[in-house]
Amino acid sequence: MSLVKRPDAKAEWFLPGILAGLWFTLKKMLWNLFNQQKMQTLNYPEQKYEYGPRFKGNHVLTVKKDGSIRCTACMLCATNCPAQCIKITAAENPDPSVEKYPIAYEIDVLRCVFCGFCEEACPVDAIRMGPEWQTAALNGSKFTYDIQQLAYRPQLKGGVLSVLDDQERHQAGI
Amino acid sequence: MGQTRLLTEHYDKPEFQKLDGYKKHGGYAVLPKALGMDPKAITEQVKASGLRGRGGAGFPTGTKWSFLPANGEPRYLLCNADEGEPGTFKDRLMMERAPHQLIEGMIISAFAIASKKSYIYVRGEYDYSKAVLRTALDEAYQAGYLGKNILGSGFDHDMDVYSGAGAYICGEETGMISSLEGLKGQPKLKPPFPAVKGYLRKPTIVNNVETLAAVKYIIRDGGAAYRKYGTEKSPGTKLFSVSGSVVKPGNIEVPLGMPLKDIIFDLCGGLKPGRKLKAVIPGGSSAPVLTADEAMKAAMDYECLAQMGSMLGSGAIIVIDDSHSMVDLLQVTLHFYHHESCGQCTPCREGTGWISKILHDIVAGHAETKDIDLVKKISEQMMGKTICALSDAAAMPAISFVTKFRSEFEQHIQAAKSASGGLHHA
Amino acid sequence: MPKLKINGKDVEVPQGSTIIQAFKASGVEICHYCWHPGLSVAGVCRLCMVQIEGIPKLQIACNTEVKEGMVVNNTAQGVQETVKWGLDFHLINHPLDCPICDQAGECGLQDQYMQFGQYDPQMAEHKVKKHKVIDLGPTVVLDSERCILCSRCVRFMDEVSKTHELGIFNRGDRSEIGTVEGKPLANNYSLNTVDICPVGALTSKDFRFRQRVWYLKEADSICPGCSTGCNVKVSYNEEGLWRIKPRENKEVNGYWMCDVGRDSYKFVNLKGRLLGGRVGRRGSWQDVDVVDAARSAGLKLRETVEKFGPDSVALVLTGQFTNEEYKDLLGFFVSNLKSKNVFHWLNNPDKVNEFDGLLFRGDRNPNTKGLVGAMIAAGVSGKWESLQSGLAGKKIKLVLVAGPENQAVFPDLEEKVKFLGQAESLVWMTSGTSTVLDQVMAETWQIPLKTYIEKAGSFTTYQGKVQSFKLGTTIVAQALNLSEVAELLAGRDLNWNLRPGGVGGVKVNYSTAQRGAL
Amino acid sequence: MFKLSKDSEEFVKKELTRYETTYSAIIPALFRVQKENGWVPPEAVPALSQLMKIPEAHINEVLYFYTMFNKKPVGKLHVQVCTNISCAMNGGRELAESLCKTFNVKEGAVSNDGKITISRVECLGSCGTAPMMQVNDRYLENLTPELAVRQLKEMGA
Repeated sequence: MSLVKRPDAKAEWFLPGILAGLWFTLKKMLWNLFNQQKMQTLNYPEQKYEYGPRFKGNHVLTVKKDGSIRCTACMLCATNCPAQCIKITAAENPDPSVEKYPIAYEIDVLRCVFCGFCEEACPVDAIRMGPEWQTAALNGSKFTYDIQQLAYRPQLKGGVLSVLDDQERHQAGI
Repeated sequence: MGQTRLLTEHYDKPEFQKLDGYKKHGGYAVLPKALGMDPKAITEQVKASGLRGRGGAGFPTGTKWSFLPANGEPRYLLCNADEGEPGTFKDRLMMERAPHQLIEGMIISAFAIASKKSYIYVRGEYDYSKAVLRTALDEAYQAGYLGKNILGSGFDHDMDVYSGAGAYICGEETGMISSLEGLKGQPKLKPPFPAVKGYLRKPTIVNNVETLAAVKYIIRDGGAAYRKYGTEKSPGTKLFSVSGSVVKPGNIEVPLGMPLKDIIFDLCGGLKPGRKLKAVIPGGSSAPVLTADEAMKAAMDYECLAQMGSMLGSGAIIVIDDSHSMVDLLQVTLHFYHHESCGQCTPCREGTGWISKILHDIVAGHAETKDIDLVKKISEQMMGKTICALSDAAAMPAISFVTKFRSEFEQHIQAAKSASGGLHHA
Repeated sequence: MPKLKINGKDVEVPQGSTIIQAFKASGVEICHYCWHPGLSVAGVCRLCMVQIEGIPKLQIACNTEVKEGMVVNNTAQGVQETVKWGLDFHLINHPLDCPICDQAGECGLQDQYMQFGQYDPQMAEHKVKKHKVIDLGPTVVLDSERCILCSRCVRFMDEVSKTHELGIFNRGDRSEIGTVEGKPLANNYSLNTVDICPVGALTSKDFRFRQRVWYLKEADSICPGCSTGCNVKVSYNEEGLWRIKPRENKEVNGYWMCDVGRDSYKFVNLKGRLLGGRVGRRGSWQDVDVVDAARSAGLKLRETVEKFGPDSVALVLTGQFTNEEYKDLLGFFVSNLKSKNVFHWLNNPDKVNEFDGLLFRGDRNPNTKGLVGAMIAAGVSGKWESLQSGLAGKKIKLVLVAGPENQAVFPDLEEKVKFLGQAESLVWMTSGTSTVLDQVMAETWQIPLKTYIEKAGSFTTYQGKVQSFKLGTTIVAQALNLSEVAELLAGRDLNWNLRPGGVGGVKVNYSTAQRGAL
Repeated sequence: MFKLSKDSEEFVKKELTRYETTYSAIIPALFRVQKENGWVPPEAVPALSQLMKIPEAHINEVLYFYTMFNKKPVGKLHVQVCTNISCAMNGGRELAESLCKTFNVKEGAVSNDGKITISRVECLGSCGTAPMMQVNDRYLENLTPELAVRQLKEMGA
């Protein structure tokens, strides 16, 4: 649609169109007022949609029983990530039974395509796609999630416990 | 039927341990004769006698000696007295009762292979044997049977006792050589064989105590005379160490080819009262087990036992009666091999441990019937895959126990399962 | 030269070869761990089993000598079954910690399992527990559980480095590699054990956990650490170099290299590199484009020669550059400028002839021999004293210096910078930044140079063997090599098509797409 | 710091020349250390290495390979009960258990008074006289638990 006005175009009456539009809106409003249960839309943000349990939302890094991060920094998620949005820096853990852990784990959610390959690649149940899907932020830098955000954000209430416990596995002789 | 005492003729006389007593009973009488012979003729006599190694493998001794390369390198004679095969205790007897008999046999053998230095490698636990041998060596040196120019023949020979320190694997000849060289007693890769490159990479002959002691009698009476004992292919007499559930356990000397049933029921007084024969291990714990039926038919010589799928081994007869659980005994045996694996070759190092763990589980009732097959499969894969025969030694009893007594293993597993309500996980 | 048949393929090998060597020569795959061409035969992994016609039992290929007319195969069902089980035996007590194991991606167990194993594991019992994360010394960390006891490292210590620090203690499946307290694994060849370890039992402290190997690319090169000229492989990614490993060359380094040489990737990385041209003197430095810097230096150089004659300029060279660069720079300096003032800056004259008996030499320059040869070929042989007197007498106005690439091996750097800074003008070509250089009072052009991995060329080893190498990767896009500098100094233009990044390209080349474009 | 006695040092030096290779002296030297100390402390390895001019790792390999060297302190009476096949059939394991109970000591550990250590070992080559045990360097054969206890008590346990 061109915004340039054609010099030869006649002046038009818009009023009937406006009124038709207002009538349509009024009709829907009235219908919605009396048929609230059948409404097609949600009153976001007061109302929120409930997704299924398998919804792949924001990433969660799980924690061990002692609250430390479960991730072993194997970088399989980063290797598997099609969007290349995961960046991990590994380091030697002072606890020799842990050995390797991430000192930095960053996900650039703006690049993330929420495919879930990372959670599939993870050999130790360290990363999961959680149910959260509201990722709005006011500042671009807030879209790079770090360990603090991924594992210990307030919504997680102290962290999600990993199902794979190294100590238990060692005791079981694995 | 009694014993045929050739080597052990004077073993009941305490004075035989000392030089004077030994000489009284014909000791060191063969040595001058041997030193007067051509060394080659001695080897020929030994070959003619058909003497086979008494340590376990049963390799013809004379043939082994003739493998030595004629390259003028110093040669070593090593006496394998690292008697570790469970069930075997004949060498200890020979060293403690008749050290000079061994020394004389060794001097003759050393002369035959032109060796100037020999060692008796005694297992570390045999403190008394070592002490007796050391005294005997001193006596022999003083009497001029050892050292420079022995009995004026121009032949020099030195002999020493070396003590092991507790490792079954040092009974394997290359393991023993490693140990003597001051290394871990891990067997060496073959080829080259010890006869070509052995102790310190020099030609080396390793023989068992009993083999070397027998050489004396072969030279005394001639090879043909020695052949009078035993069977055609397994000539001579052999010491058998009988242990387990017999009334009179102990060492006996009989000609090879003697029926096993005679040994158990005549010479060793049969089974303990009220017990029934269940199985016999005829050649040390590494030999495949014989069932009672097989045992009644077996003759104790190399060929017959090989035919029955077992072996004469070191001649340790372990008699098992019906009060013992084969599952339990196999577990004990495999625990031993797991403990003694030197850790060099992977199949043996890991396989012995694996089988041992499975058997522990079976005994403890944490196993399933398929684990019996697994034991067999692992064992089969351990056979003949390693540097030395320890892995075979562990695999052979495992295979024979689980095949010949499979129903007992199954019953054990079932019983354990039902006792625990089937709640155990494998 | 006995001939044999391997899997139906005719192979001829030298007398005395073993079957495994014949396999390697013929390119037929064979599974093995403990055998290493540079070490004695241990024969303990029992995986290189082959079937030889006429021999009923399977034999290990590493300890069986080839005989004329042998027919060997490793494809028979019995062999494959044995190899599968052999791998199972290796793996039953091996921990499943590939996610945190540094070897993952280049692990013998992983590779050979995929190639020869692929069985269903039947081990349901507890694994043997051993020690983990054992500090063996300043460079190496041991994980006993991962160790498959192939004894390569122990044999290396006994046979190659002859330092005997390692041993296998205990026996059976309780065996563990280890050092004795008070004698750590601390020698100049310790990291070779990490290379030869077929699993992740021995890991290098320097490289441990820093990268996953599948992110790294490899490039062949020559170690610039000393005049031995070990053949190496450099692992790099878009962030820079991560490690150096030896590459087989029987005539030069065999299969090994020293730990000092392994550090020669550090000065290549961005930190500490000179990223562009700098012109000025103490207190007043200006960043300029490298080409402009070189051009203006060239102007000054030619101007000086015109004004004061060819003897007023001097060229100081270190043994750190390639033969081709020496030829081009000397060609320009001696033929074009007609100057004979060429001097050899020897960084450690008293240690030059030292040798540790294995690989490491006291001459810490890769190409001293090449430099000396190039100077002879150009007919120059400047005595250091004449440079001294020339500088003191102000006869030499401008000094052109091809400074050290690896500054760490130049203990006299500070002293020499001060000494050469006496001249009126200084053209300092170097790859690294230097605080000493920033303090000179002479009018100075700092021109960034490429390091050995960023260029192609050749080094001449102490033996006189010329070894050429190719470009591996580019770290600093602005850097030039001496040939390019010579062109610019002579006032000519460069053929920019040959340069990755182009003239106005990004200062630092992060993009892998342009890597190795030359 | 571990130090060998003068006598032992002399002994080791003599052993070094006794065999064709100095390495052969490792086992005798370690036995000597064990005789002096009751066990072989880890510090003995560097000391021996210095004396014998053999790399520490090689001595340590030998020390850890053989079972007769005690790598941990043992009691005055080191009781080793054979539990291999023939002895197991004749009650070797039960013997070990009952001894542990009688002397109130865990297998392989030193009793509180330092007098006794009881451990299970593999075949000692005395299968015809099973069950048996070795106390220091003496063989005690044809045992019953009661007999074993009595003999050990006589020996000062």
